[in-house]
Amino acid sequence: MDIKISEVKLSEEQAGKWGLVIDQDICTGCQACVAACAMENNLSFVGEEDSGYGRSMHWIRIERFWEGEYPEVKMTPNQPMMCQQCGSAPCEPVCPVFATVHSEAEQLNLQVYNRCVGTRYCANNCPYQVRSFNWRDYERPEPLPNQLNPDVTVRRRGVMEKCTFCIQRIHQAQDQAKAEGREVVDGEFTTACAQACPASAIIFGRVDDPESLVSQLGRRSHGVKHLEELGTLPNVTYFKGG
Amino acid sequence: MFKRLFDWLIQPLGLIAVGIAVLAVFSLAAYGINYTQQPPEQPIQFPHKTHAAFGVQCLYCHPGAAKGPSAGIPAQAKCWACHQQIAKTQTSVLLAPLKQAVESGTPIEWVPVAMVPDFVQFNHRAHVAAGQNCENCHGDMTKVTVAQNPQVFNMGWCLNCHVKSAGDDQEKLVKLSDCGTCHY
Amino acid sequence: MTESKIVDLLAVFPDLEPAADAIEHLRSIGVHDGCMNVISGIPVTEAMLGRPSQWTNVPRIALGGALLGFGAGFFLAFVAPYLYPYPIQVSTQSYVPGPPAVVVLFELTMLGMLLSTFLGVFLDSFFPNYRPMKYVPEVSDGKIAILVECPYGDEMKIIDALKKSGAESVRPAEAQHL
Amino acid sequence: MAEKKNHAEHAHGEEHLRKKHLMLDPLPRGQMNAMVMESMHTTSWKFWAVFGLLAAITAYGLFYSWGVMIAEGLGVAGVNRPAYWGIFLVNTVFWIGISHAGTFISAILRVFKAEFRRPFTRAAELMTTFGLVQAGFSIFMHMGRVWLSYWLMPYPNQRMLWPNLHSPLSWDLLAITTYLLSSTMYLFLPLIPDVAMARDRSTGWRKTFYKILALGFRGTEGEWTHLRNAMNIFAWAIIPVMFSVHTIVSWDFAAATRPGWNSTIFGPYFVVGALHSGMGAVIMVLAIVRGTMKNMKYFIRPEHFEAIGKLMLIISMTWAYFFFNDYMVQWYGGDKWTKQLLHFHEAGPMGWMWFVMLIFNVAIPWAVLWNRKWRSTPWIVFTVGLLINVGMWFERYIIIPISLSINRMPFTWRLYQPGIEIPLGIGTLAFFILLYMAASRLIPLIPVWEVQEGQMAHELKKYGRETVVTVSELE
Amino acid sequence: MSEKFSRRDFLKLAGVGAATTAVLTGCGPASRYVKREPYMQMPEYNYNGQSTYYATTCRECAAGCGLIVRTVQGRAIKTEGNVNNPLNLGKTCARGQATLHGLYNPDRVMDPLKRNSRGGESTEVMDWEAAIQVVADALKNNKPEEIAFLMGMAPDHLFDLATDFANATGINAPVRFGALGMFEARATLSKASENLFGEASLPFFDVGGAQVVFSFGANFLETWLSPVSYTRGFASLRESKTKQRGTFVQFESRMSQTGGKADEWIPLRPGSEALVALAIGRLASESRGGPMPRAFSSVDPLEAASKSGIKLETLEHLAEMFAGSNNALAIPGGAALGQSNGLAVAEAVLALNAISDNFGKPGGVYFSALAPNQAEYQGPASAKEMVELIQKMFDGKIKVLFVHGVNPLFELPTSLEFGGASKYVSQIISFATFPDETVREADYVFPDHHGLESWGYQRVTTGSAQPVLSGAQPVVSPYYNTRATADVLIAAAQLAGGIFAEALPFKDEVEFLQSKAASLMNAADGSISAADINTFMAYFQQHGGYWKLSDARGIPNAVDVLNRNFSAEEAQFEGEGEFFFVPFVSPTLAEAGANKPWLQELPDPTTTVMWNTWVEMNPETAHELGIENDDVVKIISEAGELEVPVYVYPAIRPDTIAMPFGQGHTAYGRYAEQRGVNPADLLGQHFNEAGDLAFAGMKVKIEKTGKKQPLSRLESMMGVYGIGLGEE
Repeated sequence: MDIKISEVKLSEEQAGKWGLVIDQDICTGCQACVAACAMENNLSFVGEEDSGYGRSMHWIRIERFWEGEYPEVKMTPNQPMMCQQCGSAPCEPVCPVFATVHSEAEQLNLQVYNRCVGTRYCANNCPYQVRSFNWRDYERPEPLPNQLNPDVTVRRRGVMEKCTFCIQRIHQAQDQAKAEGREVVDGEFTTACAQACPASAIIFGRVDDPESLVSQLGRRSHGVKHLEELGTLPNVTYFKGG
Repeated sequence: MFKRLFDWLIQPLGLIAVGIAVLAVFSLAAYGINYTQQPPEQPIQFPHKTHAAFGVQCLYCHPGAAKGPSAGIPAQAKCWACHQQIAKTQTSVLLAPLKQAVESGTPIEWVPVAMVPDFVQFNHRAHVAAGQNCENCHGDMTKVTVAQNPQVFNMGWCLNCHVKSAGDDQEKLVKLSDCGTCHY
Repeated sequence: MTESKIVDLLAVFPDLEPAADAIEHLRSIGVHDGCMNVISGIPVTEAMLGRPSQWTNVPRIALGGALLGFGAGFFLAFVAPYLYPYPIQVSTQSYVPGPPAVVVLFELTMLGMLLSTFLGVFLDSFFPNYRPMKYVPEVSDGKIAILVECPYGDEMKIIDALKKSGAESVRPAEAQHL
Repeated sequence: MAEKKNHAEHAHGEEHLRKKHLMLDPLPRGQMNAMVMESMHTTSWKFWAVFGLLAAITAYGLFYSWGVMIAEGLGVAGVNRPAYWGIFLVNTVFWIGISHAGTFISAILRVFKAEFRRPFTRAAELMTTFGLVQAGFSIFMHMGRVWLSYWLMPYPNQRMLWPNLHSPLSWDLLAITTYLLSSTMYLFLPLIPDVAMARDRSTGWRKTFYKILALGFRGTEGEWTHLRNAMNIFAWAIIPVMFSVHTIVSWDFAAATRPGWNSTIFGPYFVVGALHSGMGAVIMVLAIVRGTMKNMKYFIRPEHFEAIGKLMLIISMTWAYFFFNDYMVQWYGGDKWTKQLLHFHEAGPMGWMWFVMLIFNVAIPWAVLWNRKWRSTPWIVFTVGLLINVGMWFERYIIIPISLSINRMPFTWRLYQPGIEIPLGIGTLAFFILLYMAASRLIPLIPVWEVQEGQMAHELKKYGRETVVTVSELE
Repeated sequence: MSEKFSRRDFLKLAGVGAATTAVLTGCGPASRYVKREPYMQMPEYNYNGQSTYYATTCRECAAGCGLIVRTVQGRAIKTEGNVNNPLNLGKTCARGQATLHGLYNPDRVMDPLKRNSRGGESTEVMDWEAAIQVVADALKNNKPEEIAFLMGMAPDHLFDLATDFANATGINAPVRFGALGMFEARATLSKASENLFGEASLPFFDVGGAQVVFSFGANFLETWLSPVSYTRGFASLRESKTKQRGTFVQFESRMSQTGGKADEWIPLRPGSEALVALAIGRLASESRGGPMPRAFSSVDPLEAASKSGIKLETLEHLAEMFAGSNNALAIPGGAALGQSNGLAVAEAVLALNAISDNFGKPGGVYFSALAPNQAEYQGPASAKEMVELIQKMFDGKIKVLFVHGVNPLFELPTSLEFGGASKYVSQIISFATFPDETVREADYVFPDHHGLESWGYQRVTTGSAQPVLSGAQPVVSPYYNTRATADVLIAAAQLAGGIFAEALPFKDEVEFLQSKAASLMNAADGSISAADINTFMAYFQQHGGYWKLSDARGIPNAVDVLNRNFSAEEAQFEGEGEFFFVPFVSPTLAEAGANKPWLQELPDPTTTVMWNTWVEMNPETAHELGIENDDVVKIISEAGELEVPVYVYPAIRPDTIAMPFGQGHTAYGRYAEQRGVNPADLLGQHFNEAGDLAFAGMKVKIEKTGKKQPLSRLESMMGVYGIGLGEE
């Protein structure tokens, strides 16, 4: 194939395309996002033993810690943790078969399930520990498979998976917008977690559009990007609040 | 020279080499046969040829192709809408399953031939919108009776066309060749 | 050439010294160095026997293999990333990553070199070769055998020379299955 | 010193002065050949009992368990989040480490003309090849979809996809493949003359077997020249390959953005670690071979153990040096996660392992190997070698699953408990021994021609009052 | 691939080819053929591969959140909140998301069944004609007063149907019960409201509009009343463009998830809530100046401090905070009300609101808007009323019991002896969708559709300013051989004839719904209106219900509140033991979520435990008793005993232990059965003055068992608690 490729060089400051803003002050830790994600993305449930052994398939988890001791004990603000869709992701270069690559079109970290051979190097190298591995073919007895989302591949054993920012919704919105001859409007669609969140603590949108809601929220002064010091260029901004 | 080669070939190592070569040729042949494999058995020997000859448009029976991801197999009610007015339907042996299905209210079990694997998220609409004709992928239906798959829908085949249609447009190429365009 | 009778002898010597003497002797009666071959159970150098240097292609083949390996590495490291009809970006690394390319070049060069060295031995020595050959098994017990295989006029003279130099036995060489 | 006293006592007896490890008491070559042949032919019921047991363990531990794991998924193993890598990778690194000894002994010692190597080069090289086979098994076991492992190989395909050469795992594949092929070839080349010797002394199926393996080698000048040239090239070229393999293995860890892993010293540290465990394994194998196989007491002597023991001591010191280097820099860096990890190594639930590692890898070798008598005693060095191997296995266990337990997301920290890895690991060990046992009865474990060549090259010469060993420049 | 398409000789060859192809293409499309059944008659609004969205109502709890369900080719794929529904404004909780795992649960009741012996496994499949005959016979062959309906808190339309039916025929008025209502202490709230404001209504607390929120035990972010709506309120308490970040203080002995979000968590001694509330009232009034209201005058803050275990300074600081804001709000709820003095607590806390006089003002206390078509607030039965029903059963006054939407054998404490009483009922007919414990004790089960397969409506009792009637419609056709209970009742009534037939003069459920909705058709201020009922019902289904456009919350009449006397009595605790026992509803499972695998897999928000029950214990207590995480302890109350593993929980009083309610099923499908324990088994027959169960009014003993049962946690014990990291 003699097709020319112009080498795309990413600059350090390059903004991503899609991003999340998470307000930990109003996140109540209710797990609605976790359930929504599971339902949208065909996540397997793994049962008591495996889930207690660090094998649960949550693409998003809500972290909380404790500060102080009784009676001055405080629960730290709930911290939903999902793939940060790094601009410079440590998980990508280590995959020997290009199963996790950077999407030039959507500026996301892709996980190509059918290419994955299961070395799990990406998960080791993910500073956020947000990748889940299909340790087994987890059973979904009939008729539970009726619920599976046809837009999302059902993963089998031996494959790594992770949050995709609901890329199927991104594609669907873009496809719809294109069919109608317009651009995707901010807020036209959102990820499953953001859509479910009763407190609206998760907001999804274009971070490269200064007018979008996420950009506006992201410009508030006290936002934090986790482990930014590693140079991962994460696309999720956290507000601890308080 | 030839004798030497021959001598070498009858050595055990030479025989192994011969074996590998034979196996390779055999596999290639098998692959070739498989490539042009027979279509699956269908409940009705549906003649696409005949329908196309009557001027029935693809999108009449498969309207989903212009509207969404799946082109779809028409409901038997759609078949019946025309066929109940055609006298031959009552008598034809080939059409008996249709008649029976409609009368008994059981669905006809078709076997789709043009399939992509589960891990490929294919959308007809985008392809139709981009000006692709049905026959570009599905072959000329005016020539076939039972639908056949003219090519293996593999990734190289998809990509070839994607890259070609992007042409010099870098942005389009990036969009069309992104892993995440089809795999998620 | 065709008129001359082929002398085909296998002489077995108990040690290195007599063998070296025999070679000298043979040479003196006009047997060409190319017509003699020494078979031994341990490597004896040409210098020990006073024989001309043996030509070997192994280093050249190794070099060629190294170049081929380097070429393969170059292809993988520098060409293959541009063969994609589409850009594959990982992290912010460039398509042709520098340090990893060095690793790939090194490994494939070494692989090419070592594979071809190995093959070189096969090519140079015509391995594998299971046809009948002229050989005496005693060489592995420390004997040295000299194989004379040449068009030559006087067979007796050669046998004489070999015997005189201390050959334990001299017999017509016969190819046999090893 | 005792040495001096011996001098005085045996000033006249040449036989007492010879360096035994140079084997300056040559037997007739035919006899040596016969001894080696005999050692190959001799099997007792004990041999077959052990062989059968190991075969059963291999069948269950390696093949059946692996089949189960392929069918069920990696869930039957103990890997989890965050310890995505477990004993499989520990074993991979361990076996690659073992494999380093063969190359070290036969290539480095050959290059440096350390003459005492001759009798046991093959025994060590066999370990290289068989060790790498186990490493290969271990690394393929570890893959989630091993049936797609061919995707790691570069080959033209309709997807127009090549492997990702950015990934240390791709380098691993290249390096391990290169090393496995090279070491197998390097094992094979010097084997040809010995197999030819065996061919001349065998009948029946063995004759056919050796005939095929000997490739028609006679020992002509040309054949020897090509062989020697090739072996020379191999001896030099395989050394950088060996170093590269374990360095690249270490990059699997060092290139990752993880606390405790991201260390520049990992390359040499791993190489030395590999040699450490490799030499330990060599000495164990030699002790067993000497003890169980017929006629081996002639070829493998306490003096050989003594020489290897010295090497082990040096390597142990080097390992300690690198370990301290790594520890010091990580400790001084002060990164909170690294600090947490170092603390976890020592005081965590598996802290005992950290101390055992140091005792086995440093304290015991230092305490034992300085003594010439002790390091000449087979059972002592065998024990030390065993402990070093345990210690080095612990070292890898600490670096992989234990270090993986601690990361930058404390919410996910979790311990690793091995599952089916245990039968699989035992399976690789059994398979290694099984292969070795089979090989010991199929190919000459002693490179007879090399020993004979050495014996020819060495001589005793008297300088003044003393008789010393000299080596002629044969090669 | 092979046997499907050809049996020719070259098959073997092709097999090799297929393997090659599979290798070359990476298991390409050629490797398999499947059969597809197209629609027989495609709905015209549907295209292959495209989603259809239906509005309906969530039935996981009784709050009545609107859902939009995405369906593809007749399969329900995903639930989202209905953006138009004023209650949840497009949001859902985790249970709403997981409702699909109920719909497609492998353990649903698939056919009408007759159980051969109560409690036994063996059943016979019936057909629906026979089933309806059974119901008709039950109606005909018994005196009306011997027939009773026991119903859940949802759906409302069926309750209305049963009520109408009962009123017309003279059978017992249907009793509604739900464990959520019991743990929310709804009866206490409405009773307190009646006592204070003269109206037995359900108060609504405008958390979002407040500046300072004091919650006494109300776990409004989890399961309390309407968690989605209250969470929205909480979000605007914290993040609002128009005002400062509000402060939130939670008073409870065990930190709930709601308490975890509080700025200050005050671990008061259980039972002292009323005292503390009044003390804060007193101190706040002092801080505000002016005459001391009579309500607070008799309280001694010092005594309150010592009895509650809160420092006086803390009380003063809290009082200042409360007094300092014009927008302070106090909420009573949850465990604070489930004590012997629960009513007093509710009254005292409600009285606190009088200090900032927030009644009927933004950020204050309202009466929940009554749903359209609703004349007055109707609460579910309190535990006491359930005891009355159970007594009737014991007395043999009830011959036939119809059960729908509730699982009394699981949800009611064992000590209330529903199980024992049911033996005196000659015929129990359950309409459950899932084979729960009550189904196992029922003679017949005539399964209702799942909520997503059903018609109906649900009145929104609280949470929305506007009156809302959430509408339900089937989003998929019934998966199993189930039938709507309303249809069964209507058909049975017709079959029974006489007054029964007259009482339900409908063709089917839909006609009944139309009759109920008819009055809304042209009502003023409605979100939809139509000229004819069919159009109206179409709109009703399309929009997911009907709601008024204006705020209809009631304003409590609180003139006299501060001049009343309030009891500062502490609660009485029953049982011998050193620990206060606080059961709470699992925020993820609630009372009926245990059969949904993904709800089981959701970590509990506070402990991150999945798939099990635990008991929470203060680290200090655990240390003293020599108990570690995952040690199984025996908890003994006067009513029973349980064995349960310990979760050492840093935010609970040392004299208190807490357990989640939601697990411990003995039936209810493979994901729920034999998993965890049910804390209701420990609860005794004790009630507060309003008749609600004093579920938090027990004291229990703890015994070590020496067993260990590791709890499955999402969190890392090492990373979060430093357990197993080694000594520093």
